[in-house]
Amino acid sequence: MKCTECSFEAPVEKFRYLYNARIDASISLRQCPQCQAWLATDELAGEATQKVGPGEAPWGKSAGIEGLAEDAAS
Amino acid sequence: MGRRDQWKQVQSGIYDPSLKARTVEERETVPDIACGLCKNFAENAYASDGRGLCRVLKIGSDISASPVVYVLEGEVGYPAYFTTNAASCTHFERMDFIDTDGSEVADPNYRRVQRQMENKFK
Amino acid sequence: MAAQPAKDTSTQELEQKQEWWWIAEKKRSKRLDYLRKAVWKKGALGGNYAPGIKVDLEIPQLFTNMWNFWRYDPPMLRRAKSMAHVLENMPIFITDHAQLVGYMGTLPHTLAWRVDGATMVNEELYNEPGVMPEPEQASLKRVADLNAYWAGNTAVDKLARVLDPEDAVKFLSGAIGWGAPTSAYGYSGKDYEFMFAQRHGFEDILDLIDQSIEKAEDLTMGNPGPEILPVYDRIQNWDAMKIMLNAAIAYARRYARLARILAEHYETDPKRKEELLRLAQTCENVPAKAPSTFQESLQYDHFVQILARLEAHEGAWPARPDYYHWPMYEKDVIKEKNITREEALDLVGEFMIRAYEVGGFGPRWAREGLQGITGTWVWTLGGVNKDGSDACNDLTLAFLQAARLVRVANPTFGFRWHPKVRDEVMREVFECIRHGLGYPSIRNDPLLIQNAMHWHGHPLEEARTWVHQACMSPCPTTKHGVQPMRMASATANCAKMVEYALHNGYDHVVQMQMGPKTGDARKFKTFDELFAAWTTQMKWLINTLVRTVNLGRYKDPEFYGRPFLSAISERAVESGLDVVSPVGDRGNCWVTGFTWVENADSLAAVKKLVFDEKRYTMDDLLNALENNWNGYEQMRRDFVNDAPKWGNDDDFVDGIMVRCLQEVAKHSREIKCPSGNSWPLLPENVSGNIHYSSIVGALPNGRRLGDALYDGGISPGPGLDKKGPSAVLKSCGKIDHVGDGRAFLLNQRLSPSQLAGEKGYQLWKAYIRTWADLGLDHVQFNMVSDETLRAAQKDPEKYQEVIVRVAGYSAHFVDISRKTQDNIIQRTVQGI
Amino acid sequence: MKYKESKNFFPHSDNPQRGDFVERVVDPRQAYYKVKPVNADDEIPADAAEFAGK
Repeated sequence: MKCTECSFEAPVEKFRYLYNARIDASISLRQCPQCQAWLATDELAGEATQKVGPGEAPWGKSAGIEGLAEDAAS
Repeated sequence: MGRRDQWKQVQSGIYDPSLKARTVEERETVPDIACGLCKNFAENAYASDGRGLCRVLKIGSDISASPVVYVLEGEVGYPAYFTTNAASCTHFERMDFIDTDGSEVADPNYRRVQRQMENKFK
Repeated sequence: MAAQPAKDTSTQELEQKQEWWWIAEKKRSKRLDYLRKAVWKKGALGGNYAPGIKVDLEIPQLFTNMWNFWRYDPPMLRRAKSMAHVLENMPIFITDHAQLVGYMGTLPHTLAWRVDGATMVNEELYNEPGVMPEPEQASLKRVADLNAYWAGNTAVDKLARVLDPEDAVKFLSGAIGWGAPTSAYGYSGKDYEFMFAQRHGFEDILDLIDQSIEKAEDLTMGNPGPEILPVYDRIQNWDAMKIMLNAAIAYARRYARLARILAEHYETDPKRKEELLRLAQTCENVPAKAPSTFQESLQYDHFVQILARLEAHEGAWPARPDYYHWPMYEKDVIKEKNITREEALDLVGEFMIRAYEVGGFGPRWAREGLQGITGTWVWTLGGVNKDGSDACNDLTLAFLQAARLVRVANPTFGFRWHPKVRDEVMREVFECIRHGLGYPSIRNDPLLIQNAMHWHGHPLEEARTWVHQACMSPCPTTKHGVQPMRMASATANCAKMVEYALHNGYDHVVQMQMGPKTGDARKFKTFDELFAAWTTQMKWLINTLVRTVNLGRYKDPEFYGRPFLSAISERAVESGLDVVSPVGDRGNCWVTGFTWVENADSLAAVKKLVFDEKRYTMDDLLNALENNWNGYEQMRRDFVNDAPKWGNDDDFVDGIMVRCLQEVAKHSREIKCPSGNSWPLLPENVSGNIHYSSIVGALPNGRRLGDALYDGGISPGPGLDKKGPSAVLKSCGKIDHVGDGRAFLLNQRLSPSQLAGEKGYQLWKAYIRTWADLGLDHVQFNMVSDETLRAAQKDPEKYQEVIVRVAGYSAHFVDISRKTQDNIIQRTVQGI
Repeated sequence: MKYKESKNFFPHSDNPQRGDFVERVVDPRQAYYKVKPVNADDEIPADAAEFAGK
């Protein structure tokens, strides 16, 4: 896997595993041991897809039915 | 040795408050090759005073002895502190990245949040 | 400085944007606004204390000096004399505009340090970044000297020496439980019936003690015999209680003197002068005498809480303020009209603020498990009177209204719902939830009273006095029902049960053989073999914690002891025993079950995919788990998505959940507390699910080492409850909330836009009706949108005041770690 | 300067050799009055806040 920020390359498990985005999705957060950026990682493909900053949710809405709840209110 | 005696030995290795005699200077010193800088050190998440267990060496080891005693089989890890001098330990492996950010939570593998560790990386 | 609302933004606009914190600022009095902003926040930000927060070294020094001086005294007397010295000599302060006083440190920004609790905590404090008062070098030297004095002599050190060494090592591994088995760090119930209902001021209690001593002396000065021998110790204990009560009266009068000096020599504003003189009078009267005004009632209560926290690091705040302060509120506000309702609201708001500012230095595990707060101050509102009639009153409403004005994250409220609660009260409860406070939690009063009688034999009238002992567990406030020492150390990291069942009792994270060797799981041929291993690990884990706690309780009068708490507890005042002695305690214990639901989801996944459908073998599973699912992503997804998950009204997994709970409940009746009562399970998490995230290994529910565990109690896994709120309630309704455990925490997220307006209230009310009909005992709500939470992550300065319900407590969103924040955002927002 | 010589010192009526020393403190969040019990004849430490009141 290659860090999208500093291009550090190593097997995926060398990137510090932080936590999942959602347990039922294959996106997780890992940390680059070289530049320490938090990376959204596709665990199925073993690829870093992007750096993740505060407030960013590369996996979308939390649980999938927030939209439904909003509809109900409108 | 009976069960109780075996565990007593473990207990005295891990939890004996042998910190009594330490001076401020001793407390502040993190050796350049210290257990806290090693990949194989797992920090205790209950007593975050910097104690932990080695993931390679087992109880009965002694890295301060001369010659060093290595025990690699056993049911409990070798107790160490983040400030334990590991200069003589052949199993020392320096970590690529040490997390000193105490605003996140326990991570025995990566995190070292003691003030002395923060200072070491300043 | 935090961002300010645009001056011209109308309340209506702010309501639409759900920026309730700005509305609170607009609506509250100038006094409340000042006092709320004056608070130095003592809760940790994630695991770190906020900048500017310092440890108080004066009190530990004063205490240690005297503790050393009185070294030949028995424990209770020695502690009382040392504490009296602290109370006489510690600096005290009065904040501008304050009408209530008392803090457990010497300055507003200081954390109290319980120096005689545990060497490991003292050592942690020495190593802690940022908390040493300036000049740092001098403080480090002082702490090193204090630590050297206490090393090996603290309450935990003393207990560690008598515990079985195997239990001690495993308990202190950090893997299976937390807390400290000593009243130095306990949750202490208060005998409110004795102090408030029976109206005993400290001078009244001193009279009672003198009478008891007189009676005891009839024995010690009479015919010799074995029966009089224990009485000598009791007289010493009574002496200790008297020292504490007198010191407490003198401590309060130090505030009275300061207030009077300020009024007479410094204050120029006549209105403030009057307030200071009233404050002086208040502190003259209480706690010496029973309160005679509403202000005195609150001040008496606050003094009791502070004094108890100067004596021990108390991790909880059991209280029922609308019930015990109602007589004085009714007198002053309603009958005699001595103060207006607005003035009373100011006092109530300040009463909450005074609790919010309280903070002591806690070890890192406690900070991480209770992120953003310093303890679980869950105050109980509502409920019934001893005769079963509705106990809600105008003060209940005042507390709910004041909470929306001061918006503190701690204390929070637990509301005892019952069918007779008036609509007017329910609307106020809902308004707090709608304003995003995350509290009150809703508790099913009739069911919990029944539960208290079932598990611990509390008589009906006693059970009806219950308050939240910590986040969740009901405990009475009576002579025999009150619990002086509930130790958090019977808090089980339950996910380890299934982890150990799969790894033959070995813990790969802490590198130790922890549980019994229940066999190589690779060789298990049936689900029942796995379940039997799980049951053995479950019993081992609970037994290890409970043995430790039981011994801690039994030895506490010797190893720590509570002279002040004894002095305000009827049974200790009567018996002369330290109140932490189990004698006279009915026994109201529970095992807090952290990370519980992972067991049901993991066992169900193995049953379905390995034993029933045979899609994977146990070898496959163990290989994947040992590799933390690395390289097994597709298989991991199958274990998440193709196995049924708790909270979807699916009998396959719900049946396993109930079976697990019933196994624990059976064991709960086999193990006993020092009073001979049972130890039921109470699943809930606080933020222990985050603390343990890198300590619990990979599990068959699809989590990896590092992932947050589920948010707790019987709450479904975040995002895994896909069938809507009714299915969640139906799953939970399959549990017998009386016989299967002590209480069951349920987190739910609701949509603030859906629940706007009258329609929103009616929807919520109907939901609560269903919840009650299904026989659930607890539910609490987060009603803050993803949008706001994500915005708060991006721009924390602007969203300093956003509050969320974590689990069993609320916290400011900006004070919890990123992992915790994301875990809350992951939770399903239910449309109801 | 000794405590007893300060206008911020208030002796106890029963023991004039002991008393309270009142300080006004303004920290970044709040203003408050602090009091500490002291011996009348002890020296006021250099870091004691000077009272800025009337």
